[in-house]
Amino acid sequence: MDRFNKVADYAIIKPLFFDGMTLLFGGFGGVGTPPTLVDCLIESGVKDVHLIGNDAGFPWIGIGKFVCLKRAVSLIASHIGSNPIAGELMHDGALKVEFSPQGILNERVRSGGVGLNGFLTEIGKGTLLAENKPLVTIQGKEYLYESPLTGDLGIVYAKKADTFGNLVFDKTARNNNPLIAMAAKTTIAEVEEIVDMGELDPEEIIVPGAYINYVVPTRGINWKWIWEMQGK
Amino acid sequence: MDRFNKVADYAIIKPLFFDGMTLLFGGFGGVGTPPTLVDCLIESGVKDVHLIGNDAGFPWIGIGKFVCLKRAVSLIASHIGSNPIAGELMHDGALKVEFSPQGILNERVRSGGVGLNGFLTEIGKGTLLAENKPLVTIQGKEYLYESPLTGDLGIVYAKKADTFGNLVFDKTARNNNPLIAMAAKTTIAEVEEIVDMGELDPEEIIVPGAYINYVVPTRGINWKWIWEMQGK
Amino acid sequence: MGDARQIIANRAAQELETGMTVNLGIGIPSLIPNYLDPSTRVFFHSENGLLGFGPAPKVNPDWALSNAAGYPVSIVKGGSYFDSTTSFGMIRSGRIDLAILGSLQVSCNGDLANWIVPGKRVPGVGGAMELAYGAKRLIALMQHCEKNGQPKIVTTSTLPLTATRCVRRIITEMAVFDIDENGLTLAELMPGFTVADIRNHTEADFALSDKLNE
Amino acid sequence: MGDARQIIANRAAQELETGMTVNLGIGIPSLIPNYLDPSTRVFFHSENGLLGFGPAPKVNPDWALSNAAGYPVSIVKGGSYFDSTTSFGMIRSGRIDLAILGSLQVSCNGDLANWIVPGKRVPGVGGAMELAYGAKRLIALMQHCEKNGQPKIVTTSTLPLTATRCVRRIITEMAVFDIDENGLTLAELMPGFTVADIRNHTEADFALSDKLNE
Repeated sequence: MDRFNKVADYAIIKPLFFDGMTLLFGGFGGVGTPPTLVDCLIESGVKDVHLIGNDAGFPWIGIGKFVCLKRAVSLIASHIGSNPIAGELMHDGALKVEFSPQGILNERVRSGGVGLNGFLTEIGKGTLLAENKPLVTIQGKEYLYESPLTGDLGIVYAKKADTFGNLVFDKTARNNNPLIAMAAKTTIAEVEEIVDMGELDPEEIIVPGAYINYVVPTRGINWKWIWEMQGK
Repeated sequence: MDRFNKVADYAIIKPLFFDGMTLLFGGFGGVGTPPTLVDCLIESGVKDVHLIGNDAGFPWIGIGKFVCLKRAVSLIASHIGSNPIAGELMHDGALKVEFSPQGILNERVRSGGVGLNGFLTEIGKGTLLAENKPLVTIQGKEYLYESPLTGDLGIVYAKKADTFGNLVFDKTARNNNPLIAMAAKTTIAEVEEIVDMGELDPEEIIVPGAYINYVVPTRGINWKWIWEMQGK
Repeated sequence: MGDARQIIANRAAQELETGMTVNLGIGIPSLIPNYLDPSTRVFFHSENGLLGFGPAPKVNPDWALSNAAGYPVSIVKGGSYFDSTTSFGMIRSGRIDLAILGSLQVSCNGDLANWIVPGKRVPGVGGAMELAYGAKRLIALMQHCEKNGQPKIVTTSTLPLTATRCVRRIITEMAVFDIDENGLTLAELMPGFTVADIRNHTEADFALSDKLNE
Repeated sequence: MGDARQIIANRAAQELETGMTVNLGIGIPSLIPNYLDPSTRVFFHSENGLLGFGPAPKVNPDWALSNAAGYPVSIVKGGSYFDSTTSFGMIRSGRIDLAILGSLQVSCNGDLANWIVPGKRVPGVGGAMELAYGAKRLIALMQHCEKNGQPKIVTTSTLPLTATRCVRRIITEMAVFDIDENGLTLAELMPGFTVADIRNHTEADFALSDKLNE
């Protein structure tokens, strides 16, 4: 593989999806979840997928489309309220959901991505979410231990990439994408625009290309606001 | 104080320095250490200062100028090799130096800055730097616990700020400044240029103004490369 | 009932002061900007990575510019975009001056329950635990009682907690309460209600502010 | 002595392959770019927050564009600036393909000592521990012996360690060694040296590569 030209087509990236993999996905309520890569995940036919991401998207947007197909076996997320089907699957036992406070979840992904081994926090102490979490006492005070998260494959969305995989984001579509981009063994970035090396301002690059393995052009966002879908 | 106009002069910020304070300073080998704020620290006459930063600068650049005055009682840093006087003070017992691996030190500052309670790592295990550090066992594996760092005052250098304190940096003068900016109770940014709110691209802002309390204009960098000073 | 929500939001809008960095939760808190005095200039924070958002654009909302509830917004001058860890770093480290969250129950010591009703829908906790832990000041908004009349200001919460001892003020359509280390104090009556009304609809004991009489 | 350093740097330059992300330590490793084949295109990483640096500008060096050793550099096309946590995240998480560090001692199991000589100057550890821990491949460069003739490739290091079991290759002016779970193997002789020379100047036991004879 040419490390200075990571641009790939969907035929190249399809074999990266596999049964039983742990998939990290970027996005917040579907905003910033790479739509074409989710379609590719769906078309790949893989099953028993372990998902890690902020939320379950909407049934028609983001990772939600995949969750609804019942091919994910687990999800670590901060909420699933925007995808009622995810809630049904959870109640039926078809989808194992682990809730993590939103910022803590992001830090867990970051901890894995930057090669650390988890962290201590008081967030969640004395709540349901503290169950099964190790308590660590430092100087007489108890903290929850939060474990790092990593995965086999990471999929992120960015506005622009150069061929090395340097990424620039788009407003609130940035959200957790820079963290997800660091945490997987292999990371694919779906982008609106691909430019040559040297065409991005080195100051504006948010994710250095060293973290990115493949860059694919988006086939389009096709965004639907929630009020456009209600009653459908 | 006007939270939308944090621009201050040196008369306003001088009372923020006090004897015995813990001072976090940005910069890497002096690059990105705010020169005018260091002068201000020196002029303030404060003593018994606890310093936290990447290194001890050079004797004529960065925090080095202050260290040489023997008014710092301790320093947490990753190395002091560029400032021989710091080494002498350490050997004489006049300056207590705690070494932390460079990336771990940055993460400790970040941990304090983002309101977490430290983290676990394998870096440094089995070395001198592991002495006195708590060991935490998670799933049968031992890790070093690294504590968060915070301070009374943080001083950072940036290329541009708007009046809200949003910061944009300059090439490798960015280094640890974005982390130092988050970790102190009060943070002062020394900048080359101050602009109105709305004049920075919201995508290029590295440190949001919510972390910054005061913005002061620099009186100039007056940089000296090491080869310009050798033999002086 | 819709009216009660508007009354609460209107009263809560008075809590905002110029210069503050403010996070508004979903539900009743999201109505607050409609009642904000135009002379009060605050920066609204959104968990997804935006400080300084403004009203939704009238036409052509941008899918890549939305708040944490997924609704389109704009960005004000001086606003910034950042990733989720910076966003929550701001929350946990006390850079949010004021968080106003919707609530299911608040207990007299300030324990907040607002994320789960066991056996019913479990949408997940989102960012509520961190806001409750890290915001400099936390205000809980809720209707004073359940639809069946059951009080929501309680001695001990019957619901799983979001965070302990975090709420400093409660605003309902009937009253405003303050909470400190001494417990619950009735601070204000909303128009049309008496202290006796509040006693009848509040499970927890409370003291009376100096300004109020039985 | 200067010559030995250049010989080591020249040999080490052959370890770089097009496409690699490479971190070079201070001392001998910093000489490597002088010997790099122009057809070998790598991205150099600098701890202070720069991926993709190039040679120093011939005139007017920029104080705000330097490498981790404090010397001026340039940035290549595709290079990026970032903060120190991103820089070390890249190191710890294995995104640096190759780190080449100067060394004081290496033991036969790959333990590295390169940061402190007790009783002498203690400059501090800098980023060496993380590079030793996180780089995909770590090569140690050093002159084969101390000035007093004492071997630096040892059975057990007599100096405080930087990291354990991290060095995969050692390059000196006399030889190249590889280290794996079976221990030390002499892989190459540098021009002018025999296996017997190496035995005489190496404290640790070592095996011989298939390509070499006693």
